[in-house]
Amino acid sequence: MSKEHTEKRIVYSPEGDPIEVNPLQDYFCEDLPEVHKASSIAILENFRNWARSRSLWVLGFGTGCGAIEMRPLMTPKFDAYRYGIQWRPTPRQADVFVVSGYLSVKTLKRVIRTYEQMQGPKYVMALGSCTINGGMYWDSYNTINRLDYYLPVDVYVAGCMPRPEALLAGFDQLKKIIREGRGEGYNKYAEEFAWYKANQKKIIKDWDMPDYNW
Amino acid sequence: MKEIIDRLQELYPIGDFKQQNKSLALITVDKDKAVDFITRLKNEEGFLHLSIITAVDWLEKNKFQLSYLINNPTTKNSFVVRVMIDRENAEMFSIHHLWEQAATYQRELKEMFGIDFPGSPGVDKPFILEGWHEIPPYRRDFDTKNYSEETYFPREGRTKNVPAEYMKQKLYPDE
Amino acid sequence: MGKINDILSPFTAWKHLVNEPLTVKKPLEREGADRYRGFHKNEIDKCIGCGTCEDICQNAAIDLVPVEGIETKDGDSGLRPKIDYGRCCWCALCVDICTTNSLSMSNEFKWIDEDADNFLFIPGADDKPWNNSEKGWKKPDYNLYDPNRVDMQELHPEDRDKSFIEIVQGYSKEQALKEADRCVECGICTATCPAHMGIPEYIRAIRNDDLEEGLRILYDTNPLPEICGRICTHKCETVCSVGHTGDPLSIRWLKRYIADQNPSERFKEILGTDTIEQNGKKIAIIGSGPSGLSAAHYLALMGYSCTIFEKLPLAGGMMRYGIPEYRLPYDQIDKDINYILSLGVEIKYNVTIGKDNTLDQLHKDFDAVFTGTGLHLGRSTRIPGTEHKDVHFATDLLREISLGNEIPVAEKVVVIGGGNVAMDITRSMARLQNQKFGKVNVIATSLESEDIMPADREEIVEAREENAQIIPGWGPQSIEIKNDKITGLHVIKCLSVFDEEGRFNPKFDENIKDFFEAEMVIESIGQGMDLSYLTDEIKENLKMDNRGRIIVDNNFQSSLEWLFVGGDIIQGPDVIHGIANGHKAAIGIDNYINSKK
Amino acid sequence: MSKLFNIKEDRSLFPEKNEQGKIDIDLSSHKYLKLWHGPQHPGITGNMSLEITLLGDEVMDCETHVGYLHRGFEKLMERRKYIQCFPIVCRVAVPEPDFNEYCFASAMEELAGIEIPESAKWLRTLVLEMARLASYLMWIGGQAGAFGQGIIGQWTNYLRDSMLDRFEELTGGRVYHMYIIPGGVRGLLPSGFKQRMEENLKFIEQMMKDVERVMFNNAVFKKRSVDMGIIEKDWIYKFGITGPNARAAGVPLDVRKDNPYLVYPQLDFEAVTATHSDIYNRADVRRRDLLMSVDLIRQIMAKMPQKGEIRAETPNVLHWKVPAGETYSKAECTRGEYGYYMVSDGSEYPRRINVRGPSYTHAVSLLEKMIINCNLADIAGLMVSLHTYPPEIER
Repeated sequence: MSKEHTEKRIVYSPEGDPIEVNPLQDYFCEDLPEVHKASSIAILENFRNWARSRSLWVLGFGTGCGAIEMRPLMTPKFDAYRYGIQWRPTPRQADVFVVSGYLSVKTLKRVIRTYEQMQGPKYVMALGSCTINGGMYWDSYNTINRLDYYLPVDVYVAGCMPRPEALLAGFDQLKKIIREGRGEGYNKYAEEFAWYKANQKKIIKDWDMPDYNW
Repeated sequence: MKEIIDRLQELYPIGDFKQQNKSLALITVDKDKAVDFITRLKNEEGFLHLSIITAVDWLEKNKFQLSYLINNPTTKNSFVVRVMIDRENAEMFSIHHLWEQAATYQRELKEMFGIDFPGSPGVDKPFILEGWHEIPPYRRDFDTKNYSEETYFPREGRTKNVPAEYMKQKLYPDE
Repeated sequence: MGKINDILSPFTAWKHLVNEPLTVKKPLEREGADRYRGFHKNEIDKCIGCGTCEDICQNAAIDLVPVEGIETKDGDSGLRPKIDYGRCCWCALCVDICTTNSLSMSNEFKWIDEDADNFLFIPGADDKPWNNSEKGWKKPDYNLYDPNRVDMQELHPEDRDKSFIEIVQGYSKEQALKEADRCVECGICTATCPAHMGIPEYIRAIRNDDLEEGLRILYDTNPLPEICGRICTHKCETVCSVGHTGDPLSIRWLKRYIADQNPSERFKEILGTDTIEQNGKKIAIIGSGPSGLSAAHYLALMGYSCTIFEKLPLAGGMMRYGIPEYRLPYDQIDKDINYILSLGVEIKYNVTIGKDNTLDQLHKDFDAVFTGTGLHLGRSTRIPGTEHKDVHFATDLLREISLGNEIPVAEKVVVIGGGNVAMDITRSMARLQNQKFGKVNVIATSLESEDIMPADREEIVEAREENAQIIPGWGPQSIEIKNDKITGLHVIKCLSVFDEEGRFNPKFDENIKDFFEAEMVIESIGQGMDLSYLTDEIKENLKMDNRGRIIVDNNFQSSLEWLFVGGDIIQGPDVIHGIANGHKAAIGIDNYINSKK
Repeated sequence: MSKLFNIKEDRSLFPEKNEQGKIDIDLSSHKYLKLWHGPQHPGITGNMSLEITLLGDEVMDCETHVGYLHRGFEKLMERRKYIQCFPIVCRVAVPEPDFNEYCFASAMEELAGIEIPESAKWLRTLVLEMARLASYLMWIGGQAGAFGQGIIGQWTNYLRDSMLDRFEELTGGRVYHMYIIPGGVRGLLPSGFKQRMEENLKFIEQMMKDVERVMFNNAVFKKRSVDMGIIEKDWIYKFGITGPNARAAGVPLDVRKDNPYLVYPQLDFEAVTATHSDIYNRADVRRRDLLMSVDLIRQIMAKMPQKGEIRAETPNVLHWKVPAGETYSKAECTRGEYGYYMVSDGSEYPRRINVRGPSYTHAVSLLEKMIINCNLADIAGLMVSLHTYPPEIER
């Protein structure tokens, strides 16, 4: 992708009429993310959290090697569906982003876009050494070292790569966090949006997308 | 394998023949004759299969070594055809007309080593990297660890102790 | 027909409808396999903090950190591995290469955390649920480095027991490279070596086949490499990390290899000591033993003009007059000494301070004085019969042998003592007996039982190979004398040598007795120092401890600031301490003279 | 009209191809639609993306974009000692790490002149075949899934997992085995392994009969795969196609037979081939290859020595200098010829290591050609049938 597609240009309708488009304005929402306040009614909030924790819809985006251990989870051996966990093909339907291992800069850009397209409340689960401190690619020029500088992470699972059982334990913990109302990653992202953006832009050199992909 | 080389020796300046193992031999050919030579191996000697094209950076000698690994599916033998080219303004003749996948290899070499292959389709398009502004990363003078540490925020909380130095500090600091 | 079949056959999948599901019922309780590479464990008391795990880790996941309750001491850096699970890839190479076999892995694999900073831990020290797990990856049945030492070529016992030819042949290049390859470069040895030699560095120089660099590293801290390469007590090898699960490196023979392979005539060129700027200051050194030579060497390098006063006709002190030639050939001593002399050091032979010259005079004539006069007096057991003329001190006999004088040799000899000197005289006696009588009958008996005998292990083994009898664990009672001739030594069983506080306090069982037949008894239970050259005036001002030892500071400066003391009379007794003392004293002297200006 | 896909409607409305065999696409004409397929896409095998230009639902032009999984292995290995490269090579290809380990180790052993012990050779062959079996089992689920048959994936992923359990027992790792260490292997068979393995194999064979009935004898699958995505025989060398993709076209390229390594000469097997390489035939070749792996594992287990040395004596790995030289070591992985080109300059660090993954050609130049005129709905099926695997392209 180049920067061109974000620049203002004139296109022609099938009838031949010129139309001026400004992609960043016309195609994307310009609003910045907002903090979603918890309801002041405790019982309602508890119910919401309980409901959220009971159905984790995971985005089917395997960003790194850890993705391979999601197939056993989707299939009969470990069958995560019985725990209310299922995989969705599109970010609009998903509320858990499992970052399965290392992220190259090129993927990180797509991950950020996808994450921003997900509906709140949304959670990030980071797998493996790579997302914590670079893992075995700690000295690579093309992979990030720590994910929490670019996206808010709710829970980490250690391992290289984590086994399906560890992933299930991770989901378990995530459920607990959500039930306790501590799954605030997406609000943190909204609050510290400028800091996250600055970090992201530091390593994504040719920034050719809107600041917030919603 | 030796007999092929002996046969072609008169036509092409072939150097450094080495039989690496039963089915693999290494040879060096001049840059100008290389494409000719590879074409001949492909068309007349049955070396139909191109396994890889890759490069080695000999920074000390200020040279790039290009290695073409070609294989004869009938005799099951392979040649590594090595071509030494200058490191400054590195350029090599393209062989995309011989094998379709060569263009991809050449595109990668252009991106990762900065070796140009004029005429190779799409050679200037980014292949793997995106928004890369440093020197090509596979060059030996690119320090990946440095780059990573400066760019990607390594996590704090790490300390370093060398046993011998630590023991000196603890047991005999004055000596 | 085929088409109908294609439509119907997929329906056969329905038969699985009645099958029992294969799903794991409780996935969170599922364990890893017996060999699973899960989270790390470390037996923290077994670990020595050598850092080999850190070296092999390609992810820089391991840091060595101090741990509370673990002390830094000889053979233990006091550091323990701390693992970053933001880096680890669970390859278990750290387990496979662990020199002490303390690191292992459990089969536990679940660690969930909300804070990424928590994934740092010290296995064994931090309380983790998997610390007691039995299963998991253990070091497999192979080695990533060779645990076995390259055998040293030695003369056969039959070839050596009649002569004083050097026994140990030295490593060939191939052998030295192979042995040097075993080093894991942890550097634990450096702290234990009294001279703190750069051991991993010179072993690396051998591996790189850069022996000139190796020699430079040796001379940084040790000016007597030929000698040390043969007779050093190699404390480094006792703490070598490779020795925990295999043979320690033969550091001593590797040092000798470097010194042997560099021709002596090129030493000055290699070491860059062709020209040394003189500073015009003069230092007197009493005694040409290791400490004196070492001090002279380093002082000479600093530009001092050094004069050594030696009582005996040749230089080397105990190295020449205390150690038999089969262990340390004289030409090798000369090689080291000649190099030091080539730096402009002067030796005055046959000069006894206190007789031919006095300490006061030296004080007047020189800017500073170093004395390293060593332990040359034999000590007696004082059991009945020791006043007999056929009872000798080992040091005296060894000195006489080295001087080329004939010494009395009897057909049956008993040596009292279990140290290296006792072994030296035992083995020398065995040779002399062989030369004279064609057979060996020498018994060495020590208080200490075999496992705590102070002599080097290989000395004991080699002595036995030469048909000497080593009978440890007996306390000498009396020497039986009949008709003015010695007939033997009465001994009783020694139960323990040291008491609970570690003090010398032997306990005996009087009921278990033995008798060793002998015509000659040699005492070798330690040596004493001869400080008669200290004048009364000096003695008055010199601070000494209650055991008569001179008190010195870190730089071996005594309470008289112009007088520096080192070597066996301060520390040891052994060569490497002497060398270290001499080196430090040289620095001390330099500081002292600079501060006087 | 394309020979590749049996599209039978009127083609007169479609644009003519130019001399390069491509269509001049004018995006502003509003006839075409540009679509990015991946990297975040459930139908894709790993992270890569296809920039597709569509006319209706037919692909007119395609460019593959890779690099989403680029970690710079070849650079990282240059600053690691040889032994330190051993744990990282397996990460190049997740479903079958062992081929990386083997190629790396054997290239290094060849340069260092090390002969590995006999039992290590058998164990290496065993894990390579187990990896092949596991990888095919995962692939077959993907192939069926791409054509809408979810059930096959449910079965075969369970079967693959049973193989991973055996891996875990033998090597200590579930996905990344790190077992084929330079010089040998890292462990003997645990007790009872053969019996448990045999149970797994029996179950796999039994289930594969069901897979055959449900997937291969399935009207829907046949309709969508027979005569679809044909690889012409003369493309094989032109594009550098290897493995099942080539064998399905009747060219018996199999490194196990061509340049036998390890103990393959002592095993009884034939390269599996078919007559013409369409999606169905390629799937069938892989299925038969899978069953052959089952047979090979049985042969290995029967013939292998019960005990013995597992690792040759090597220099201290902390400073292992490999003599200067260069070599290429290859093995037959599920996708074709997998190879490591290693250059040593005589130091403790490799000078250069280049990984040849078969997808390099299959997923870029070949896919770009084959996908033209493909129906949008068939893209996933076509990609899976080429067994493209992005991490080995960009490494």
